[in-house]
Amino acid sequence: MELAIYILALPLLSFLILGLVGKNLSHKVAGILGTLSLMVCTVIAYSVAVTYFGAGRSEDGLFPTLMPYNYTWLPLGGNLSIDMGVLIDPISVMMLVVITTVSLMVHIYSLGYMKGEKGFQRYYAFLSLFTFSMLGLVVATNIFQMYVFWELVGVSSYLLIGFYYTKPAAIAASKKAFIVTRFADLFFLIGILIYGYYTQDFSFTINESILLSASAVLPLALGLMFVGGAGKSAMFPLHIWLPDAMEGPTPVSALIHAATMVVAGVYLVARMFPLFVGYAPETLSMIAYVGAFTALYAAVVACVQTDIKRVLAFSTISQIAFMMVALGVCTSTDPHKGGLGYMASMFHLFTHAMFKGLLFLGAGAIIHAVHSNEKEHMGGLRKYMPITHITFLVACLAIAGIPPFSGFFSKDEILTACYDYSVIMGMFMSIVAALTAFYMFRLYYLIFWGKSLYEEQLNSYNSGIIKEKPHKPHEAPICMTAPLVILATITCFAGFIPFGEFISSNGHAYEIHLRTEVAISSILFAIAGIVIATIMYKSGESKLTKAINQSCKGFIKAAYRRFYMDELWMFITKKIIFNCISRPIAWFDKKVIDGSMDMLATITQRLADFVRPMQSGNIQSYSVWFLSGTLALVLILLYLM
Amino acid sequence: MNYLEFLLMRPEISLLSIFVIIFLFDLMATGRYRRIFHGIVCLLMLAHTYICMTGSAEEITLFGGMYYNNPMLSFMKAMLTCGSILVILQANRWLRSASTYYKQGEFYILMLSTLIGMYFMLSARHFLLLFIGIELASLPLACLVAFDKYRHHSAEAGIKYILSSMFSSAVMLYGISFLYGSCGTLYFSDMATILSGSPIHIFALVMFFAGLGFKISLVPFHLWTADSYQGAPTVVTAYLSVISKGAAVFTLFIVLTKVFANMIVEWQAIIYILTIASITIANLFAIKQHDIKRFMAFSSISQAGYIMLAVINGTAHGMTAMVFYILVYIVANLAVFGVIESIEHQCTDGVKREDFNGFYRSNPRLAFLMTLALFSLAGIPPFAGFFSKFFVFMSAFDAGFMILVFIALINTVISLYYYLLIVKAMFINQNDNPIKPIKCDLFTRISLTFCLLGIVFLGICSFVYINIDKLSF
Amino acid sequence: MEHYTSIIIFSVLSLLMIAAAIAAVTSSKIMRATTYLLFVLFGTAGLYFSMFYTFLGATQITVYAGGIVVLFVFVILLIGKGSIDVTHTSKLRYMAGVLASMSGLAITLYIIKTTHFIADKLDPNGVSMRTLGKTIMGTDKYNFVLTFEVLSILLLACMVGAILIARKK
Amino acid sequence: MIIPAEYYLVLSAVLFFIGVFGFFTRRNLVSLLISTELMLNAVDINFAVFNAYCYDHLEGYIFTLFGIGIAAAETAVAIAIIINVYRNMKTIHIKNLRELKD
Amino acid sequence: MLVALWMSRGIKQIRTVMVAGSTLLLALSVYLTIDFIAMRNAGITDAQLYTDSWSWYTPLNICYSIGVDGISVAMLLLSSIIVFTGTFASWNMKPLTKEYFLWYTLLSLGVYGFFISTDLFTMFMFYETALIPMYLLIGVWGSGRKEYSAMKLTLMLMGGSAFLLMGILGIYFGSGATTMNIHEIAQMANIPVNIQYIFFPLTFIGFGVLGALFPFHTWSPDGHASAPTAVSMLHAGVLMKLGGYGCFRIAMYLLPQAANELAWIFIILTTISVVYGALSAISQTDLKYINAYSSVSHCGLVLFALLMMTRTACTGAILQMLSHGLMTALFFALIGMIYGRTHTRDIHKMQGLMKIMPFLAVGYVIAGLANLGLPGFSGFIAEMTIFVGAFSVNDTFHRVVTIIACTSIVITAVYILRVVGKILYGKPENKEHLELTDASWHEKFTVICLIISVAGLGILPMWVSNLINSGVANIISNIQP
Repeated sequence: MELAIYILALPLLSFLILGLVGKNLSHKVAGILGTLSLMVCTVIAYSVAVTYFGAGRSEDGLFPTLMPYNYTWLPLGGNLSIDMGVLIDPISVMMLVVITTVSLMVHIYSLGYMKGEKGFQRYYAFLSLFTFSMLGLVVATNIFQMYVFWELVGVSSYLLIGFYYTKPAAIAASKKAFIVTRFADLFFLIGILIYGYYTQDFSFTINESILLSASAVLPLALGLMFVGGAGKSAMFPLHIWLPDAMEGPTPVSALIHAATMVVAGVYLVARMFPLFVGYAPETLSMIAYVGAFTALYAAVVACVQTDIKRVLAFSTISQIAFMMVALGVCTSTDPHKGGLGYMASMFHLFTHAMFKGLLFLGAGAIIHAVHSNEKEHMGGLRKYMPITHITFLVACLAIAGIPPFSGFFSKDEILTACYDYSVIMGMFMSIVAALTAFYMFRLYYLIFWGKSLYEEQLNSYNSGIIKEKPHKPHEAPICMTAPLVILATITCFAGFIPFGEFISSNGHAYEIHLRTEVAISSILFAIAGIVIATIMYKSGESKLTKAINQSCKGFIKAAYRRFYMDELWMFITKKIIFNCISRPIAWFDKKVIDGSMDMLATITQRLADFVRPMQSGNIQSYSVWFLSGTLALVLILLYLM
Repeated sequence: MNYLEFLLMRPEISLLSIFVIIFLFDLMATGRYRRIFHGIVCLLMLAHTYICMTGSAEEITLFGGMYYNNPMLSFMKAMLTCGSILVILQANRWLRSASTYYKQGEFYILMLSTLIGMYFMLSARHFLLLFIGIELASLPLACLVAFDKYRHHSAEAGIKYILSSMFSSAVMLYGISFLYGSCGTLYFSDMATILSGSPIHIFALVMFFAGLGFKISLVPFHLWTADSYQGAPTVVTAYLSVISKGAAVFTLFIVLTKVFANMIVEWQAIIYILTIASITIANLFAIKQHDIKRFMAFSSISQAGYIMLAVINGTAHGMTAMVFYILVYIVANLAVFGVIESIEHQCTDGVKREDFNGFYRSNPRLAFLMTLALFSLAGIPPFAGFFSKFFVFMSAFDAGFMILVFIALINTVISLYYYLLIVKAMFINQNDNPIKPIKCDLFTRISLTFCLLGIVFLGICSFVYINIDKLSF
Repeated sequence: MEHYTSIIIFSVLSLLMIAAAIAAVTSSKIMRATTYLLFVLFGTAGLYFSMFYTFLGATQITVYAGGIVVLFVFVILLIGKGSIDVTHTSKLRYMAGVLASMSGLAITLYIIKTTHFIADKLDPNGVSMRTLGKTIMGTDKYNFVLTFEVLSILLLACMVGAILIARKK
Repeated sequence: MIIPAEYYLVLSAVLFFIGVFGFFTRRNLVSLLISTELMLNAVDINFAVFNAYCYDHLEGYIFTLFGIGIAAAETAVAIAIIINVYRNMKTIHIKNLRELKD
Repeated sequence: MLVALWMSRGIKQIRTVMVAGSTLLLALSVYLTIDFIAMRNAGITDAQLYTDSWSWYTPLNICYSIGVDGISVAMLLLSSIIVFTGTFASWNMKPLTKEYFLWYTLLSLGVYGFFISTDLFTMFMFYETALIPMYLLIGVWGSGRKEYSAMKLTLMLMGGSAFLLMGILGIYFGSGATTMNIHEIAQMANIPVNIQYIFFPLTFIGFGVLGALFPFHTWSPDGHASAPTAVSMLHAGVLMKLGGYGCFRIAMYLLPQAANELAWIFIILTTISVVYGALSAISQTDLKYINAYSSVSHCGLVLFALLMMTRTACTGAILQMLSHGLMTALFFALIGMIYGRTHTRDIHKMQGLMKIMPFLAVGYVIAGLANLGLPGFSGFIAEMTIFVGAFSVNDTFHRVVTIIACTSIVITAVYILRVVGKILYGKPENKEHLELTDASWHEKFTVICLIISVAGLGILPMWVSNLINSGVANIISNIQP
């Protein structure tokens, strides 16, 4: 367990090295250094996982919660202090594994993807920084440490999104991402403050009596914390940053905006789960509703996007919403009595990380090949990129919830939990699941099937219509395809991991069993989605597609513009905050406050001009003043005193 | 009839002897000897200061209570003398110029006679002696103001000064006559018990105050100040603004506490009003001035207002603060005037603020000194002015005049503004045609060095203040 | 009758003085103004006489009438045509002057009225020269040798100064 | 009948303020000087009256005596300066004496 | 001491002397800090250490008394770091080099003196000593509307010190006029409450002007914008801290009852300055103005925290002083260096500096991140301590204002990122800018020193926090009823 600290230390070290002296290293050395350190990390993470779960449960049937390190970092007076440490328990170990795995894949992948990019070392430094902060976040021993790393994660995300700092869109996106999450973090912070004040502790394990005494404010505190989580996890309406964040390099999107950082919110809720269930069930339901709405919203929007990364981004939002819903629908800590969602959520987190990472990396490979994000430039790629094609298909099947891919199992558990909560919620989520299948396969077909742009261009080149010889799409190099294959393999088999053995809402082992009716219905829904997608997009855009497009043009347009959420936010920030608050304040400052200070000076000057005639140069008027002054003094003394 | 009592008035007698020596020297000396006249005067004055400072450690009351001297008064006299020496030192260049050379002796004589007048102002314990002292201190000064006979401004300043002075002394005399009428005596010690604050006393007090207020140049008795300061020869302006004013303040303090002790409420009210008026109005005027001497006139009026903050206290504490303030004021103001005097001959039509543009580039030392002096006047630490101002505020605050202190403090900001204007001119403003580098003569240099030392060390070395405090009564 | 002589003399004298004074400050010819001033000064001497201060009266006539007024005449003659005083210039300033001096007068009269002076000591014998001499030359209380000496310095200094200013090179 | 002291005082007050009035309104330096003489003269009367009517010692008397002397000295100096002004500016009118002003 | 050292030297040697002097001071204060901590650890619990007192103006009970506690040690350390780096930042100060450093040294002398004094008079004296050199430093060596700014700054600060002097006199006479020593006055605690009511606001506003309290902050943007680099650094970094320090040490410590009663007024004002400063910063286009308004916001937070009057919040306030001091100095140093190259501070006129001067740009990003409270930098720990401390005051009013103040961290992010995005990122468009060079060695040294300090404080806050805590506890115990 003591090794766990190295998981934190190594990425930090590699960040520092790469950040400080990276410039002097060659690209290769830097990349390998980063990858190697992460590889070691991954190994340690796995060994930690193995030893931890291998050590088995203690007498009370739980996996022990270990804290090999915990230091006071910053005392805050009274009992409060910010501690830094390492917390090992089932979910943190699970997260360690997920993060290191995906991160390692991304590191390896990036060796190929980012080859030759300017700032390669910087890229690896940031990746290491991100990994460090994310790991720090999951092993946090207390909510404040979590917040600390939460912020660091935000910053590294900011830096990575803005990696192409010469691209205006990237700059804007990074700024937006940071500010939106920061805005959410504000609520998180306030939640922490309330929590910390009433419990006099920031740790996750607080004894009952204190909690009871604070029970009045806990719903508020936890609700605020959820807002923070919602910001990171891109819940509606704070989701707006995530699609834009796709401006970053694609591996980064895979790592941060699909697999790891965005689930931080889910992790936060899971971390605070006992409190949520025990003291704030209403908040939990609210989470469920927000999650459900987000899931639907994102799924609908994903159906009409044309940028493949955008589609994936909305898909991510939708999937995370699934996890949130799963957590939200829990009504007790007992997995048998309404606490199933917790496990389901974690399970989905795990599987989703893998297949969504895979999807993004695959998308990256595609983009690498065609140098575009837009679907128009794709189509018919299956011939040129077989490995990518297969792995992408695996991932699509997984996300659509087709057995035996991992997505099926985890999603199935979520749906089960939803049905347990209420049938309406179950149905609702099933429909969203069907939509998921639809849009994923829409994407799939658009990319790999249909007419190949390259061939068209080649034809026109041959017939002399265009001068330039078109660029032929090619399969990615080995260091990019290898991670795809690895992840695809995991995706294929992860579903069979007895997840409930390790993680469940009350810590006791829980055996996953499929509920037949739910499983069947969900498969049917998924297949329906796939079939519709096949009909509509298999070979380019069919007539049906066009007809549908035609019939609900307005809706599609609205969905394409993400239901104008961005515009709304822009309106609020730009028009209201910037133009209506900040500008006037600046004006106020310049004119009124500054003006009033200047006014004092002006008044003084005016007064000076006013008294000036007194000094007329005429000795007689001087004497008049003299005598009048004297007389006035006499009168004042005689009558006013 | 004990005429030996004359001999006991040490400072006066010694000064008088110098007066006589100079008189005779002026009459007799010719050619070669005249050239060392200046040096001789300075040496004599130094010797006199020494005499003044030593040997009068005890209190003396002479001529049936008409004359009184004690160590504090001796100290004040010494202070005034030192100030005069500094002024005389600075006067060297001016006195050697062709238009003044032949009346050098008169300059010393007139100056010394005013100094004698001030001595008697301080030591007088009878209104007649006081009045004669005041007249002795102001009439020859009028001659000094008009000293540059062939300069229009000097003549105009002279006539303005003498007429205002006559007017004010008439008013003051009128007041004194009523004091006499209601008290039957003009001896301070006798009057103190009789004065009670009846209307006629108030009337007399105000009129008397107006007379001294004229010399201190408090608003609204100040209007002559700017014109006279501007027109008078710079040396004389320096003398007027520092020595004459200082003596008047001392006198005022003594009279108020010794004679009008029972009417403290009334005169505090007067000072209250006049202080506010002086500081504020003088500051307002000073902002707009371009002629430096005129500017210094208003600055000195506002400084007078600050001095009044110490006077209003009316105790030994206030006296210490006042004496210390004036001491610091003397060195700082004389430093400024020393600089003005040094550059004056380069400026046609008086020294303007604009003439200082780029002064630092051409004359760093003088500009530096000037800056320190202005900072000291503005009350910026670590220069002496800060300390003196602080003590003055403290003493007024001690007497319970918080609002007064507050107004005065706000005014320091305005005063800082106009002092900084000059600093700005020297350091910041560019000038294609700045004042050429100046080489001061030895005497001026000595004088300025002393001023500099005073500005820097008077505050930091507390023993000066402590010793003054020990002397205070 | 005796009673009334003094009061009549006083009233005549005072009316004369006031009239002369007013004339002195309003007459547009300075020479005339000086003459009126002379009348006032003589009148003052008369007042001193009526208080039995004969020496004082004599001094008044000698110094003032004999010294100062002569100086005035001298300077007026020296200046010649510049000696015309135009009384009315600025109305505003004129009114201010009138107002200030009238209110001053009013206040002074009020003060005089409210104050009760114990005025019963008038000594018809006046002051003997002996007493006067002792007073001026004595060193005790109520003696003024010191002021006398200081006054002499004053006069000396003023003389030096006046000569300095007035003389030509 | 002894004339009451107040009469003298009133007279001197009137003279004094006539002098003041003159000082305020005249336009010629010599006239101003004349006005000042009036004022000083009035003050002298005051001193003499107080001494004569109220008090034994000769303070007021001496004051008057010296006051006359001082007035003479003042006048001498003032006249010297006036002459100097005249010499410089060829006029002794107040209105021409306004080179020094704000 | 330093003044005397180099007054006599020639122009060429000035730099050497200056560097030597400031290094010496830095070494001294580091030594002081270490020694202080050692003494604390050894169990010495006196409120003040290294105390010494010389009677100065005996009749007025004025002594030159010095002493340090945790707070002043921390502030001294801060000052010497900034003076040290400021020396390097003004390496190429062109006209009148000697004079520049003379005033600069006088300024730092005032600052040091202020922090070590324990006597009202000396404190006030050093306070004013520190203010006036600003005028010349800005007026002569500044840029832009320097004369106006310098004048405005000086006059407003002097106006503040007029209030302050009133306060000091009130305290002195209110406590019976027997001593000027702060601790003795505090121990006597005999200032009548009605007098406290008058003089607390005066003193607080007096110091508040320097601490950029809301309606009195307008000197700060102009002043900073016009000042030369090192002066901005020293001014925003240290001088503005004098305000907070004074508020705490004098206004609150000596007038506790009034402080408790009237705190709400000032809490409202400071809350306004926190949010208001941040919001104003959003719409500025001049780099220095942005940072100046940011300083207003951050310094507002200092005062805000002090007024919460809990131990944690006050510790946070001192931490914030340190942190803001270092950060803002870093900022101004960088801005100065950028300005020195591009000759503009308008954010619309610069673009893509990251390509042209990577070192400075990276430094700027780091400074920005530190400024917006990134964990690992000092800003974070300070702000968190403040918020936790402020939140622990149990009533709605304090809660609400705390939450309002919290929003500033978001707004901060907005303006920082706006600037970073505008000037550093993107493609360089201005042709002239392409020629520009990156930082020279002394500039790099300055920036690195400051970054190390900022990060050091942010990563290892414990020792500073403990250092401060002892001092704060002592004062707080006097304030709390």
